[in-house]
Amino acid sequence: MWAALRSMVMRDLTLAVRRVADVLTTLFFFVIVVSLFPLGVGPEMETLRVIAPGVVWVAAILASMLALGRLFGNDYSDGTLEQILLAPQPLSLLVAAKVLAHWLVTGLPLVLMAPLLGLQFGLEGEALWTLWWTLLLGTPAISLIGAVGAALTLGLRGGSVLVSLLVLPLYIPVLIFGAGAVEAQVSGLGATAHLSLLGAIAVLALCFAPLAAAAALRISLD
Amino acid sequence: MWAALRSMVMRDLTLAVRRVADVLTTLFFFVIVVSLFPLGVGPEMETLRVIAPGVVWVAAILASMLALGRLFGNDYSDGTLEQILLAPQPLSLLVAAKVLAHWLVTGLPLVLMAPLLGLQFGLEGEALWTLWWTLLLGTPAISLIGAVGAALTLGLRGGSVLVSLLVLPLYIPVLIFGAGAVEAQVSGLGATAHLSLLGAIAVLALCFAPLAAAAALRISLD
Amino acid sequence: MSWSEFWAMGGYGAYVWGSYGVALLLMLMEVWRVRQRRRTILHRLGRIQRRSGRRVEHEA
Amino acid sequence: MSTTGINWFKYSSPATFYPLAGRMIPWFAGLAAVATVAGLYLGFFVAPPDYQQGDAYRIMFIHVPAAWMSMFIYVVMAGYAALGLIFNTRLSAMMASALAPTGALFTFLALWTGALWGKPMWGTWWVWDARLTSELILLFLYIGYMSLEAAIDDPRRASRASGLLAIVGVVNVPIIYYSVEWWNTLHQGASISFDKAPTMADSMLAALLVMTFACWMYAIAVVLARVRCIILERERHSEWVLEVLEEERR
Amino acid sequence: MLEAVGLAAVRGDRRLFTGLAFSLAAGELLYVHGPNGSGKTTLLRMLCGLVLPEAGEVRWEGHSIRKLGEDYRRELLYLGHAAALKDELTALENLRVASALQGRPVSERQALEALDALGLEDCADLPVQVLSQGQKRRVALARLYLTPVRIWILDEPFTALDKKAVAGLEQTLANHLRGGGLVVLTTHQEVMLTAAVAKTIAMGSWGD
Amino acid sequence: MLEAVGLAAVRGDRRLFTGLAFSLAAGELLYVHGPNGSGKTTLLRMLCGLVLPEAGEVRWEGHSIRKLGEDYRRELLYLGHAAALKDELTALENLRVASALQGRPVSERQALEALDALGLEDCADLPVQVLSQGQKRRVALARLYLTPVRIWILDEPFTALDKKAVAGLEQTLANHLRGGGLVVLTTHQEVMLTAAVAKTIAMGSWGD
Ligand code: HEM
Ligand SMILES: Nc1ncnc2c1ncn2[C@@H]1O[C@H](COP(=O)(O)OP(=O)(O)OP(=O)(O)O)[C@@H](O)[C@H]1O
Ligand SMILES: Nc1ncnc2c1ncn2[C@@H]1O[C@H](COP(=O)(O)OP(=O)(O)OP(=O)(O)O)[C@@H](O)[C@H]1O
Ligand SMILES: [Mg+2]
Ligand SMILES: [Mg+2]
Repeated sequence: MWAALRSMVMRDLTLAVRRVADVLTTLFFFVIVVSLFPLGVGPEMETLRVIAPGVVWVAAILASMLALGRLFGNDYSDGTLEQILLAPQPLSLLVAAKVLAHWLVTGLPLVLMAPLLGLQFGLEGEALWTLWWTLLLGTPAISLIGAVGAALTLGLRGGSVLVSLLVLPLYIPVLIFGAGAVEAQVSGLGATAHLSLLGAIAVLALCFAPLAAAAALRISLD
Repeated sequence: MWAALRSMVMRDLTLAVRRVADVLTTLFFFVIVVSLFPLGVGPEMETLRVIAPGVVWVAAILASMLALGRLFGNDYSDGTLEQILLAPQPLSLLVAAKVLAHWLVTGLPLVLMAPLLGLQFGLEGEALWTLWWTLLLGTPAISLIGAVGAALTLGLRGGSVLVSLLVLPLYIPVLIFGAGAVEAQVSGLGATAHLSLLGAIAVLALCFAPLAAAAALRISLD
Repeated sequence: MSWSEFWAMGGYGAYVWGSYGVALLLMLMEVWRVRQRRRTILHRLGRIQRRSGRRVEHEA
Repeated sequence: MSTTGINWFKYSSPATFYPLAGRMIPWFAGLAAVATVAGLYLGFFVAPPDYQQGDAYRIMFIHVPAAWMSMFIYVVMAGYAALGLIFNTRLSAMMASALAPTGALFTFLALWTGALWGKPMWGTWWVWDARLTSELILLFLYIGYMSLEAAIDDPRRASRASGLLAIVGVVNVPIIYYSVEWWNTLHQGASISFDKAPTMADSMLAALLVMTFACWMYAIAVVLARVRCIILERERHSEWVLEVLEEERR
Repeated sequence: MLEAVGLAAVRGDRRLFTGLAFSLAAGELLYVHGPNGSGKTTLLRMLCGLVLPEAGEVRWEGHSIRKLGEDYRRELLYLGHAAALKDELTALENLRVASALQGRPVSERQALEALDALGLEDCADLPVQVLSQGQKRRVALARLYLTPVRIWILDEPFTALDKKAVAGLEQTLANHLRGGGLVVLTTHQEVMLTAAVAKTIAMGSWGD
Repeated sequence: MLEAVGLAAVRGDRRLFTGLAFSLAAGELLYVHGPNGSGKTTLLRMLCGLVLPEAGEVRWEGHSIRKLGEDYRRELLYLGHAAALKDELTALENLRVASALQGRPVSERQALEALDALGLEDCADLPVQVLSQGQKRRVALARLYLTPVRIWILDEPFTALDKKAVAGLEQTLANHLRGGGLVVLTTHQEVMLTAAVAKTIAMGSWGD
């Protein structure tokens, strides 16, 4: 069984390396959205510093949401997904493996890139560090929750817009605690409460999202 | 010729009515993205009022960008686009007709919805009115410019992410003048300069984007 | 209390009647939509019935 | 043998429910009408003006029922969806999809009337308060549910997919509610809070309860009517539909 | 007269054909055949002006079709692999929109007649989505009965059609040819028409 | 023994079949045929457990496949319309990933042997993208040589194959049957195998 899971993850990573443009586009989307804000809001550092965590988080959510289409989409259209459903392993574990690979390819680069963008918005020291931690805890939750939406909208007309409609409301707690943590840190309250809530959400998502996504896949392929 | 153009617009509008879910999803995406910001940034009305124009504009750009996939995508995959290229009318006019229909279906609802969202961010009176005008002038420009990107990325893998990379840089002037107008109005400078620049961009886009998009379509279908 | 006073709602008329008016309007619209839906489906069913009736005749 | 038994069960339960619902609708609709008239009478003519809010508080008689309905309906909808998914019963899935538009309607009404109430009371149409925010998110959840269902052509698959979404959503509702409350109260004193009418007169309470009852009756009537449409749409190929129609025509 | 002069096509790595030439006068049919992937569709789309030739050119009445532009397209009807129908529109609506695009709007009655001619009278008001593959194909073919253009370029028009419909289409093609039309056709199916009248091009033999 | 009991399928508006039943013992082949859109693919996917029957159930060795779950899937190999290959991976990589997913990882040598058996020795290290349609099909079929499972469910396995490959595949199927395997097969092509051994189901006659 582990062999199957490992080969699943390795396959998706290999594919990502072969299609490196896909990976880069997510990252650039993130960077561009974040960079649009100073243009839209104006250059005052004070305002920018206040909105920085919110902006980075919203951009991260939008970027990973756009990448969701590729989580199951390619496998669906070339028939591999049918084979995955027919594999003699628990589907939810296979889904978890796929989500892991997806996060390594789309979520992790955002996490690594975020401090740089935070600097541009005048965040520093502790705040930056907190932002980094929230993203590290939050983006896996986002990928996991997103997997459910992606599985539900597989093969539908206008799926990419629909998926955002479905998952954005579910992302809200992650967003609130993620962005809130930085503010709490800045205002001196400390971010531990927020971070542990984020961690709890991530663990919950890890337990239930693969199950829900597996059920959704079975429905979508019916 | 007018008959062909009119029937093009009418056809696209009829299709939009039949697939009303598609239309609504763009609108709700816009609403949701805008609503995410207070959740990320925090509920203080002061901050929110300052960032409101930027947020609304960035959300409008993201929403219409996501809808771009449908501008030519469906016609491409079912072969209708070939027939459009073979029609004995100037392709750029047909493209303009398609963009008009697309704007009526995806841009106009955003324009109509924006004042409501502005209210949620504490904008009022003049500022709201200016925001409305900038969107009315700016969204057609966005649809027109987006058409070029959509035509170029037709049928490519990961097209939806690629298209954002192509068109976002082109959207930046629209964004700057659009969001800037509201701030200028609020700060008492008056928004006429910004609005006329926006208008100029829209007119320029109207003149050249259909030509460029037509050329791009010929290339994509080769 | 006069009617004009009643409609004014102590200066809050627009808010109060705006609420109830929209509520009533939307509910009526919902009822109307459901009726419409029923009419459409009955219409379609009528067609199906006629067609299947025809088929039965044909076979007989 | 056993398979035919299951078949019979699956096909007949909408078949028996359809005429039953048809007979119940007039009663609920009538009750709704009567209760609305009574509630509005109580609310506008019997209940005294509020000493603080004047007459503006009368929005309460529609706002509070709408807000309550919006939440109840979502839970009921998710319950039906779960039943439909677990036991594969057609009728529950149909009930779930019949409930969604009405739930969305009440959610919208709660937002709309709340905004209209907020302007005179708080001086603003909207604040990013916990309760308001989570009501807004509830509207998004309803819309997502309906969009997903509309996007899938095959009705059976559509109801299974949207049912799963409803369940995932209902798990999230409390999470959203508490996170929003936390978010809102953690780092700032509530700048504006709900002023509950300090002493609610009996007549106000009566009006509120009667209006709530009216909303319930209205919702049940509309949902039953809609579920009848859905039954006809999904079962139009089965024999009993044609028979029932023959009968109704007579 | 439709002429091809020294046409060459390169797709990706592959050289599909070079130096392909033919001329087709009024009343003639050109039958293009060859194995999968040999470049038939590419050739047909090149004749329409959708694909730019690597070398050579296509001429209509002696002028390059790139120069003629709209004037050439007005004479042309192309039916490709894809049926070019909108799933959400009814058969009737699809047909009328396609004709209007072609610059020759038709009345509802005319469109209905064309659908009738293909045995689609019952399906005229159904969205194309629910039609069967063969019925979809027929809706696309109904355009042949509506637009009086001279050049028909048909990419596998017989697929998914039943015997009767194949015969009917062959009849239609023959009539068109008798009326001085030109037809370029590809098909994997053996039909009578291709056996009898045809000028043929065997693809897969023009490459290098 | 694979059994179907009173299967019914409804897709959208259409009732594709009802009351479909058969049983297939070790060493038997079931040949499913019928016109396009008659529900062959739907039936095959139902036998795999991918499509939920509207009524009835599929049984393996007397137990419902929904109950068996992974135990049934371990015995099963399904090749559908789509080749289930990743364009960006090489033939070899594709084959090894597919086997690992099936729960039976194979060594590089084994995978190469299977590719050899299908005449793909030159293509093993090419990305599948550049292979021809028929070669792609063969890569997918190579799984038949690797995973020793009992039930093969093959949806039009002969498409895009040349004469020699068709004969080879028929041989493989015959060997599998002789070894006590079960095969469910659909194809539009007339092949010798289907003429001789087969139990058949004609689709399009089970509906109402
Ligand atoms: C857009 C704005 C508003 C929204 C979305 C909203 C939403 C809600 C919701 C969801 C409830 C039910 C809560 C529960 O039962 O726990 C509720 C109840 C209520 N709302 Fe609003 N509300 C809004 C504005 C207002 C305003 C402006 C007032 C008064 C000044 C108000 C007064 C009340 C009262 C008195 C209740 C009943 C409280 C209770 O039963 O505990 N609301 N509202
Ligand atoms: N972008 C590309 N890169 C590489 N090869 C390509 C590209 N586009 C097309 N080809 C190849 O060019 C050929 C085009 O074939 P074409 O579609 O014209 O074939 P055909 O004769 O119509 O085949 P069929 O009978 O299957 O319709 C194919 O072999 C295809 O693999
Ligand atoms: N969502 C749907 N709504 C309506 N009809 C559907 C839907 N899904 C499938 N169908 C119909 O059900 C049938 C399924 O056909 P299936 O794919 O099983 O056919 P097949 O016998 O395999 O055909 P082929 O020979 O073309 O492979 C088709 O007629 C299709 O039109
Ligand atoms: Mg071809
Ligand atoms: Mg099939």
